Amino acid sequence: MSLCLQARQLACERDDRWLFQGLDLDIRSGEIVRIEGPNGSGKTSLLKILSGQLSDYQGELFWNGAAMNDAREHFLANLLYLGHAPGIKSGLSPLENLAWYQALSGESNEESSGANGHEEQRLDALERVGLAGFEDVPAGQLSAGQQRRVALARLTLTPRALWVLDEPFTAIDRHGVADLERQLVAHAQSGGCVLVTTHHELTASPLLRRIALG
Amino acid sequence: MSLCLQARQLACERDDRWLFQGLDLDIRSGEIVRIEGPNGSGKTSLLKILSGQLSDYQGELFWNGAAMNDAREHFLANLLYLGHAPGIKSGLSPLENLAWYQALSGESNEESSGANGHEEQRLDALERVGLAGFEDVPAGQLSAGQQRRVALARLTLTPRALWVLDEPFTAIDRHGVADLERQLVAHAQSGGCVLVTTHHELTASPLLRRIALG
Amino acid sequence: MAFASFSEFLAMGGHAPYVWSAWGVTALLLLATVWHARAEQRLLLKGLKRRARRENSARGSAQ
Amino acid sequence: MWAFIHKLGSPKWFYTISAKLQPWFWAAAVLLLVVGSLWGLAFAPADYQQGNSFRIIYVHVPAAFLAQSIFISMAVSGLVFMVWKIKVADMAAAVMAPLGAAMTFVALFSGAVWGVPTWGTWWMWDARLTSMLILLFLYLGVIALRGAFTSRDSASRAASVLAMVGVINIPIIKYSVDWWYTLHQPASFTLTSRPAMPTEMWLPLVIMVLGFYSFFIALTLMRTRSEILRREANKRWVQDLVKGQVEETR
Amino acid sequence: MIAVKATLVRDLTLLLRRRGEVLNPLVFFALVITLFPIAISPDPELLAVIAPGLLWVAALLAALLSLDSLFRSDYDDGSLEQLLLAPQPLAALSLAKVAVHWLLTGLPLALMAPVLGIMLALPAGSYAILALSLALGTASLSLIGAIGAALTVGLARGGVLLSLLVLPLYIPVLIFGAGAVQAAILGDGVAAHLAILGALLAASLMLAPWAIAASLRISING
Amino acid sequence: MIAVKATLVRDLTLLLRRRGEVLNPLVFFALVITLFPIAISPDPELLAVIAPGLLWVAALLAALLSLDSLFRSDYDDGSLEQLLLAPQPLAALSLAKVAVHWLLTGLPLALMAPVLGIMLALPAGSYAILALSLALGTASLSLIGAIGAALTVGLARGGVLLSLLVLPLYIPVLIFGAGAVQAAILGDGVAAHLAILGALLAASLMLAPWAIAASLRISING
Ligand code: HEM
Ligand SMILES: Nc1ncnc2c1ncn2[C@@H]1O[C@H](COP(=O)(O)OP(=O)(O)OP(=O)(O)O)[C@@H](O)[C@H]1O
Ligand SMILES: Nc1ncnc2c1ncn2[C@@H]1O[C@H](COP(=O)(O)OP(=O)(O)OP(=O)(O)O)[C@@H](O)[C@H]1O
Ligand SMILES: [Mg+2]
Ligand SMILES: [Mg+2]
Repeated sequence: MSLCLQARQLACERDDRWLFQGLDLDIRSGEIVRIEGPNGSGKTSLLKILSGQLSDYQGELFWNGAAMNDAREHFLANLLYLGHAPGIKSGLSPLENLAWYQALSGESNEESSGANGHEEQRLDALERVGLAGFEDVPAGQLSAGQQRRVALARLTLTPRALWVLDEPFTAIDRHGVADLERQLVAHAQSGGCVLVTTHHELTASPLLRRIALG
Repeated sequence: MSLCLQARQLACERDDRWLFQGLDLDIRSGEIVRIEGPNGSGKTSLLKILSGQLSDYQGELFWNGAAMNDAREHFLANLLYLGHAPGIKSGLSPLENLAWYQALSGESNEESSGANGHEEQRLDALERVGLAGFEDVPAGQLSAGQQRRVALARLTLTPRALWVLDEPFTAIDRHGVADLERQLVAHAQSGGCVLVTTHHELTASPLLRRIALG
Repeated sequence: MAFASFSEFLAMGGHAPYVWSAWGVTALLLLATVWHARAEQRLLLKGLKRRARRENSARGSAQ
Repeated sequence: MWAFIHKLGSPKWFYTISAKLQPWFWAAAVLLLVVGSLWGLAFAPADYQQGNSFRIIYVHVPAAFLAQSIFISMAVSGLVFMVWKIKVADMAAAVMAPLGAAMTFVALFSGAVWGVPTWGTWWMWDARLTSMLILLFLYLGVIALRGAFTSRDSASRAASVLAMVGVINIPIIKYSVDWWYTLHQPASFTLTSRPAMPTEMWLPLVIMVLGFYSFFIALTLMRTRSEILRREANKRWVQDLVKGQVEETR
Repeated sequence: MIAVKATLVRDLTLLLRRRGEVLNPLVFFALVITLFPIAISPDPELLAVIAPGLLWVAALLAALLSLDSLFRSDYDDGSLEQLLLAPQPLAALSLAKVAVHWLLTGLPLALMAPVLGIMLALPAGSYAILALSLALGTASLSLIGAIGAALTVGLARGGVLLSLLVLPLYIPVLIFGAGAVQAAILGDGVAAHLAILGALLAASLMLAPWAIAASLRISING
Repeated sequence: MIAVKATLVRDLTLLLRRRGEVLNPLVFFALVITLFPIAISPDPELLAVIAPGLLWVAALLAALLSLDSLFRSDYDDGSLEQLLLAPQPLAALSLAKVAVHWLLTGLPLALMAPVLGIMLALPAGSYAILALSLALGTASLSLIGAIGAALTVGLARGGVLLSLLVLPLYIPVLIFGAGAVQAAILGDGVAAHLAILGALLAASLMLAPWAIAASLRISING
């Protein structure tokens, strides 16, 4: 399955200042696209526009060749977005947080041997991000990096083709960063695509493409 | 003036798990001390204990040889703490945010040619962190990195000897990181001391000392 | 004409405070909105013109 | 069809066309208001029951009508803005709100003043007064909500949603307040059970109502034009227009 | 459907985990009701006359105040962004959240009101109607109020602005709710009042979810 | 002293920047007052009897609700941490914040109350006492309420919990405030009531700042 997110003549104005203008983008399966630029150059704004959260822009968006407005449902069903805020409820445990995201992604229970299979998946996902032993601690009592790891666990939990990640390395330690990089490459190799902003230096990979803003 | 923050037999327990035990620390003028450790190893907890925000610990703290409880006032007058949250009001402009911090630090107006001199200082500080032109935009409309830069502007604005910085590089771009590192070294060289946690690799410096947790 | 004289008109048959305050507040508010709208327009145009003139002269000096 | 609607909604087009319309509405407003005021204040006969205090009707009723009409116009503009993304509609809605609130206040104030000679009290919880008061709160809500957002786009859309929700509620509120009033109160004084007015009293009222509406349209056109300039200050056509004016004055 | 159920379960868990907070609107209700005799007069005859109104106003305020937090914490921690990006209809998901709000606020308020009615010397025979009218009415209040909560979730001082937006819209519910109790006291038929409350609820059930969804999208945008 | 002044200026700027938000408590006050006749009865004779109590309760609620935001935004964005680490006495700094709160909430409420008194058919001759008692009383309310606000600032659903903590403490102020207005209506001497309100204010001015400072420290620690 080949996917393709396109933008044509994208422009965004904030407070009478053009963040970018006439931007053409093609993001396809098998790619890791990194948006680069100094602070305030409009990376977050671009990701929000591409993921359909910000409607205050000019230009057109296409998903698999169809205009975004018509294809929005299929697009959302393939999208995983992680923003600056981790989206983790501090009153719920990591396990409960993931359970909600799993249900939100609309997975039907039949797929994998009932609710139990789902619980297994969640435990696995938490273990993979190094949170074994913290499954039932309220997320508010986790450290900054651990909270972000709960959000990152969603990457392996719900299989989505298009990952849009805004500074996913924030607060993650050295090991975690290396793991995450490997995960991004593996995802692209298996036909997914990744759109990422970060101020971290990514290790070079033939799949990596850079787009500079600002 | 030589400063010295000491901890003796420091221990902190969270949810029946010892984050650290029997920790002895000596932090003196002219040093950059980096606390290292993976996510959840207790770096933030340690900084909060050392800066007097968390009282849930065992062991003793000394400031210039005196017990912390007796020396708290002098200690606070020399401390600049930047935590995970930037402490910037989104409804106020960067200039107004800094004005408040300046007054909070108790600078008297006489020192530098009246209120006007202060305004100059604030503008300079903002320019030094690359926010020239954004002085009057409500801080809520700045990008993630720009908001953190407003907080970092305090480093040059209010002269304090002891800097306690929790992940100061979060969301800062490459240039900004290099600038900030230079600033830390300069501060240590001029007799200040810096206590910092970060997952970024710091360029080696003879002033740098590492303390590993977890 | 419902009144014999001007002073009778002003007296409004004993209801002067009511009639004139109601009419007065209404007139005041209507006039105030007009005044505000005009001031707003004038201020805006002034700002825009100043900007245009500055840009003009900037371009002029650059050439 | 689409092209036409969008042309209609183009700020530039609106700016030019409204320049032509505006003087006519101002002229009509001034003419009608002056004639209506003179007629109503000086020439209409006094009421046989209320005497001259009845002359308050000539500001009270037009203001009350306008207050309700403006809210409906605001909601319709909001709908147009949300459905067709026509920005001019939102600008018009934004400038209408304060005028609507002012008119509601005028209706309330003139009614309250009128109440003293006729009812002997400034205020009573009559159905119409109550629903007018609630209308004032609805206006204040829309204005406050618009002012609370920092992003203009969000402010516009939030205000539109609230205006639409409010306009659905206005008939419900009116109906329930009416019902509540008849439930509670013996109808000691009502606004409606007055004998039919003679023509000499009625005609100036019509003139005043028309005058108020012309005023509303003229003012809305004028302030929408300002709003267009404010929001489109960076657009090519505005800068050209201003440059033209600057050169003219040289 | 799974997502809707999961959202229901999640919000219930979150609220029940802090059992104290579920009680808060109830305690607020009780406290406001105790303020009135103190401020007005402890005379039972006077209180009996004004009791239906006071009970309804106090319950309405309690429901209103608890609304502010309906979407706020989701907004703050980024879950709301994720809710919007879910491939499920946002209207259904927000309806689930509103349902939880009513279950943990409106329903307990309705059940508790008769007890406070006793304190205000509410005449006997109107207790069942009081509870029923509150149960029906607070459901509409939750739905309408959620629109306001969604509109103000991104704003710093949402709390009081929310009241300003929402209170005028609450008036019909208040009229028919308090009217039902008064009719019950006077021995008039209450069927008409309750029928209208039901109609208001049906109308809000149809329209409010869409308005809530639209408002949430706006708030995320700004 | 500079820091105290700067905190005053900063908070004033923040609030005045959003002029609409200063009006919010006033509008809330007016709205709640509108609810009562609708819920109870529009009969002016009945309203006149209960007006002093209703006005005082509504003003108290308006002041209470605006309290929630007193420290919250400072807490959320980390400014409160910085306030605590400042070398100035925290009590003085928090007193500055409370003063701003009263200036922009309590004082306008007191000035607006007479207008609403007219609407509730409050007997003539008590209007000045109504405004005065509210001005004195709301100052105490702001001070006492700030303690509650400081204690609950770290909690997610503080709003309702705050009411719970603070309302019982408000009762003495309410008794003497509403009592003063009723005494004025009955033609009794109001001096005693006002004197007690003044004494309550003096006591809260002495004690509250320390309690606020201590509460803030507790909130930051958790
Ligand atoms: C604060 C007090 C008052 C308010 C808010 C108020 C409000 C209104 C409103 C909203 C209308 C327009 C109704 C419609 O759209 O059909 C109206 C009409 C009218 N009012 Fe008032 N009113 C007040 C006091 C009074 C008083 C004291 C009188 C005189 C006794 C009065 C006499 C009238 C008359 C004669 C009409 C036109 C009749 C009609 O169109 O039905 N009003 N008022
Ligand atoms: N308020 C709290 N209550 C209970 N436990 C907590 C609390 N805050 C932190 N902890 C626990 O203390 C441990 C250390 O947290 P801390 O925030 O100090 O880590 P850290 O080293 O700063 O990690 P990171 O690199 O992710 O910022 C974590 O495992 C966390 O679960
Ligand atoms: N809600 C908003 N309203 C107005 N302007 C905004 C808003 N959000 C962002 N901006 C402006 O848009 C510009 C780009 O912001 P954005 O968050 O996209 O930057 P970024 O590239 O993600 O920066 P960073 O590396 O710091 O995260 C900033 O200069 C900011 O001032
Ligand atoms: Mg960003
Ligand atoms: Mg940390």
